[in-house]
Amino acid sequence: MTKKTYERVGLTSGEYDRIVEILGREPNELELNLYGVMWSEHCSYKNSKPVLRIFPTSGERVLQGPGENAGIIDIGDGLAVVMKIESHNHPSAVEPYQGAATGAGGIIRDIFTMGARPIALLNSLRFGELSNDRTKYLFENAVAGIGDYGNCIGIPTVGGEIYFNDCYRGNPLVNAMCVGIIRHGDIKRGTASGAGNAVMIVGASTGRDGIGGASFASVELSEESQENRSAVQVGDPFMEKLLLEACLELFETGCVVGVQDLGAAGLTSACSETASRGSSGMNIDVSLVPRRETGMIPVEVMISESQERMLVIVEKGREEEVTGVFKKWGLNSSVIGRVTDDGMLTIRDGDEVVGRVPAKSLAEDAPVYYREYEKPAYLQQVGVLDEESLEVPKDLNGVLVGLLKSPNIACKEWVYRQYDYMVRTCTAVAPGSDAAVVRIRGTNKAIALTTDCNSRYCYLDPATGGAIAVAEAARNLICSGAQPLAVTDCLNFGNPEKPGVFWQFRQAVSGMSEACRVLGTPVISGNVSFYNETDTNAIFPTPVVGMVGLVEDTSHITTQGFKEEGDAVLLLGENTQEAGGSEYLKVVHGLEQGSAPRLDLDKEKRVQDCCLELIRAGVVKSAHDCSEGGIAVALAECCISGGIGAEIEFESRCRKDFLLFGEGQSRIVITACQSDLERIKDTAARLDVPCTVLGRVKGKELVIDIAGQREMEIAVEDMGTSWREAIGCIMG
Amino acid sequence: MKFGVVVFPGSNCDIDCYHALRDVLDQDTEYIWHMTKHLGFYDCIVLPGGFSYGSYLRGGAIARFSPVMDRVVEFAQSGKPVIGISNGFQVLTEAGLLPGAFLRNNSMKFVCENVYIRTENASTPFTKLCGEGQVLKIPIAHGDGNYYVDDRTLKDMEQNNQVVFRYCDAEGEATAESNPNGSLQNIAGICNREGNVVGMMPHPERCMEEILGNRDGTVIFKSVINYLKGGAVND
Amino acid sequence: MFNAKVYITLKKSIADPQGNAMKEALLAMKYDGVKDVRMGKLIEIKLENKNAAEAEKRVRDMCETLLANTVIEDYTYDILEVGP
Amino acid sequence: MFNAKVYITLKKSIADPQGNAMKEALLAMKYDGVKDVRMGKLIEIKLENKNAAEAEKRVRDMCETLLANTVIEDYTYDILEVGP
Ligand SMILES: Nc1ncnc2c1ncn2[C@@H]1O[C@H](COP(=O)(O)OP(=O)(O)O)[C@@H](O)[C@H]1O
Ligand SMILES: [Mg+2]
Repeated sequence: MTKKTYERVGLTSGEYDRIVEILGREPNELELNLYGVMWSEHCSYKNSKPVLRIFPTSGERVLQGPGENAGIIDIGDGLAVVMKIESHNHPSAVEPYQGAATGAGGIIRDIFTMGARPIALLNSLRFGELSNDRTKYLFENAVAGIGDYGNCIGIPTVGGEIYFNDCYRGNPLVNAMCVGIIRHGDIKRGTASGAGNAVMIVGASTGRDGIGGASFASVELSEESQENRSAVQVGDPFMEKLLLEACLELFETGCVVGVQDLGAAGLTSACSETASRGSSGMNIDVSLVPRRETGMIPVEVMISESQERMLVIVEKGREEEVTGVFKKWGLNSSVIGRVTDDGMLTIRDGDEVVGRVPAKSLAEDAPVYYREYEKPAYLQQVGVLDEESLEVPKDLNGVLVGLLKSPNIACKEWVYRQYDYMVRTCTAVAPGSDAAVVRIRGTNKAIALTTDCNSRYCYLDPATGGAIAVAEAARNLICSGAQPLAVTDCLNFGNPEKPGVFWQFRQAVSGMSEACRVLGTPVISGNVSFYNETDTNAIFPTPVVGMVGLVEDTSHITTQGFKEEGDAVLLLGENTQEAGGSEYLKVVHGLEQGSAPRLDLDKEKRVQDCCLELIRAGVVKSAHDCSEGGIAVALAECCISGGIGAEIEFESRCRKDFLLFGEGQSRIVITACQSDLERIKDTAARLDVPCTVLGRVKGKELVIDIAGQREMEIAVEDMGTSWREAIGCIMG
Repeated sequence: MKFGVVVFPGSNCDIDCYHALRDVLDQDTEYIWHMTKHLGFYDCIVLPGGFSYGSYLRGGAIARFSPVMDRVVEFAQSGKPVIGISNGFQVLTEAGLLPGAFLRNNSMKFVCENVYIRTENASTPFTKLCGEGQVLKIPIAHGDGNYYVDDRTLKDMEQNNQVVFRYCDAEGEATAESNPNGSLQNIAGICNREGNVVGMMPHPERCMEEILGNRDGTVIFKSVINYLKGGAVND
Repeated sequence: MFNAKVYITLKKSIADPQGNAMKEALLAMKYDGVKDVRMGKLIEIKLENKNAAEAEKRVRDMCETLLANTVIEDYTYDILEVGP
Repeated sequence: MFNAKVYITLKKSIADPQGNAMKEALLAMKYDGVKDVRMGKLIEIKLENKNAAEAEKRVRDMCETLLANTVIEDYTYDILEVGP
């Protein structure tokens, strides 16, 4: 075998030698391709595995941690929530509409593969600055792709986040998250066991589309991948809707031993992973796989990434039950092989054996790399911020409006009105507050959902930035009245073979892990996306956190908008004067510099506990955390959402601009009836949480005094218009 | 009294309509599978929203050839109440039970939001409890909701009082700004000549409970329940 | 075997939001000679039929019943024989 | 003045969900000779250009930049001169 051959499938000579050792012979062309896709970073996590072990993954409520198609967390009453997030960055960079759509499609399959009914979608998006035409095109089409897929299949897209930064210009990020609900007893796993049981492929037929997709996700984007067209797939949400209903109906028959969706690396990964998990083997015949195109050779069938397909392992003798259910839904289902007990994945084309390798070796024996890491040099320069040289702006009203118009802070309604966030009639809090809240039918409970990550903090300090992503997600859930339960994460980074990138990766994971430990939210599923770079430019480290929380009683559901004239406005936590990494520095001073905001996790935990206790006690009328844009923007958002003004007074002697727009952590703005003030202060004191009355809800303007001086005075309606229309104006 | 909610492949508001009728309004309700060739006994049939057949080709174009649709047509022709919501409305126009057709929203984008609609005809089975001119706040969620009909038919429809709802602002004015999709004359809902078949783009089943923040949709279904209770006038 | 190409266009009297949007986009891209854009559908159908007349009848039927909505759309088609 | 008809089709290797659904629908409606259905777009453009060569270049440019998504679609066009 020539050197070129293994390089063509993305393997190194070391990896090739290892394969020869495993097989005791040279692999044939088909076998080599199987290793190529399965040992790619995307499928094998060969570069990230040792680092991911740092994450806390267990907890009382964890029913399924990482390692399956999705994680599962108990919410009581015999019910559980299934969750997972996944990246579709590279396909979306090439074809944003279909890339994003199939991203949504893929993550939905991961959820119903577990036996769960998908009930909500979220997403996390990153693009370059909107001044660029290509960026507008990517943004517009990725949003439409995500929206159309979810809308058509009838799963509400209830939340997400979007940031714009030049570092994403050539390599946008499209991460999709899905959440499902399941009874404990109904959980399915991706396991093939019981020699003689049938291996069936169900759903769409197989074509050449997406061939090489898995390895596609594991290489840097080059001019060439613009040409790499067959790697783009077209989503078919209608087919997936049928597949979803058919699978859930099928699971009720009890004939299913195991099930796995066909995602990256298609049949190869589904067969080897299920067999490997079940410590068994599998004997399949590719000629039995229904095809959409003619002339496909076995290797193409094995690695095709055609969408909307599933592999189902069925009890021997009950194959017809499967066929019956799928027929009812107008779908294909075919027996393509049998489970064996020899541990081998044997691939036949009719009678001829065309490949035979140990199933485990594909799924689990990819080499693990302990990459070199080194603190990157750029941190030296960006870490310092000469605050003295920055002038305090005269027109603070103008600064606030400028921030409200910044696409990173502006209202995302332009996006989410393209998403059907109401279908299933369970969305109690729609997009636009800190977290979405979805009620659980048949109970008094609800779950709160969010995705978060400020990647600028991660760029300045990946450990702190990673921790803040977790803390902010939890804070958003708390503000909605939920107890944070668990995390699914999507780690978007550059090329891990670069020591600087790998350092960022390790730091971010360790920061996230510490925050997860302190806040009691184990990581139960996730995804790693490396090689997010173009030419020489890597993206900011972007470890996106998806989090789910439990609202014990729907009466606890809380939103960010101010509610009633006369209510007291309070701050849990303390104002600081940290300007580093803020949107203010970027928008007004053109700087992405300084230290990321400090995060004291114990204090964060106390603030969150305090807020939730007060919400559960029924004394909190609105709650909103301070994030991008600082306390001024947080107050403005409370005013806009509530359609009512406020009079605020700060005592602080901090620098005015840093006080108003700095992004110090662990702060939540709440409102309450004046008569509940004492009770709130007592609770805060008992929990050792700073609590100050900032003012009261009043009138049609947001008025802010600092140390007795009137500093800001601005009509809620004007702020609302600037904030609401900013993105629409840019998009035209 | 029994309601039937038709399930086409790709329907996705079927469960919402079912829930609204059975759980919120406590009505006997059943799903009707699209392959059904013999309809059981129903008093009212609901064609739900969603994306029957993916809304591929055109919304409702393929669904209208489902076997169940022959039965729905007979049911409608017998004078019993039928309502099509969103994609269900599209199915009704494709099937010829209601006039007109749908174009892409003039914004070219799918739109999901609360809108206001004004009741223009309060005498259909589904609007009997609305006052004439009553303004309801009801969400829409569609990409092809831009209603079109030719001039002659429109005149006819207006003469027969077949426009049931128009998009309007909170005060009830049918302005251009309050039209979310470019529909002709702000039309949001219509009925057939006889008034027993109603189609509407907004989703009343999405706003029938306090926890969803709005209960304006209730009046649509309460109307038909009331109508059916009030003695089988048309039977 | 026949290859049919069915062309479906919005009736002339009906405003075409998609075509308009495309026209605006083209003008914004400085294709200034563009006077009008109309958006339609092209449906390609492979069908097995004994003879051309039968194939044509089939295609016309398909257009009338399913492919076009004659309230808003017109259709035309080309049919090509492509071997047995 | 020129009338251009642009035909946009999905590349052969790419799955066509819409075409598939239509094929199934036609078969269910007993159009049993139907072997394959593919869904594409027809874009009609009126444009003012000095000469045919220039018009053609324009149309090709439009296809490449806006009308077709060349990652997944192919295009062809016909151009007809229709008077001054
Ligand atoms: N891509 C998106 N999809 C759906 N909703 C979004 C998206 N981006 C933002 N939103 C919604 O807009 C609101 C504000 O988002 P964001 O500013 O990120 O909130 P926070 O700072 O509290 O995390 C949230 O309700 C969020 O779910
Ligand atoms: Mg927040």
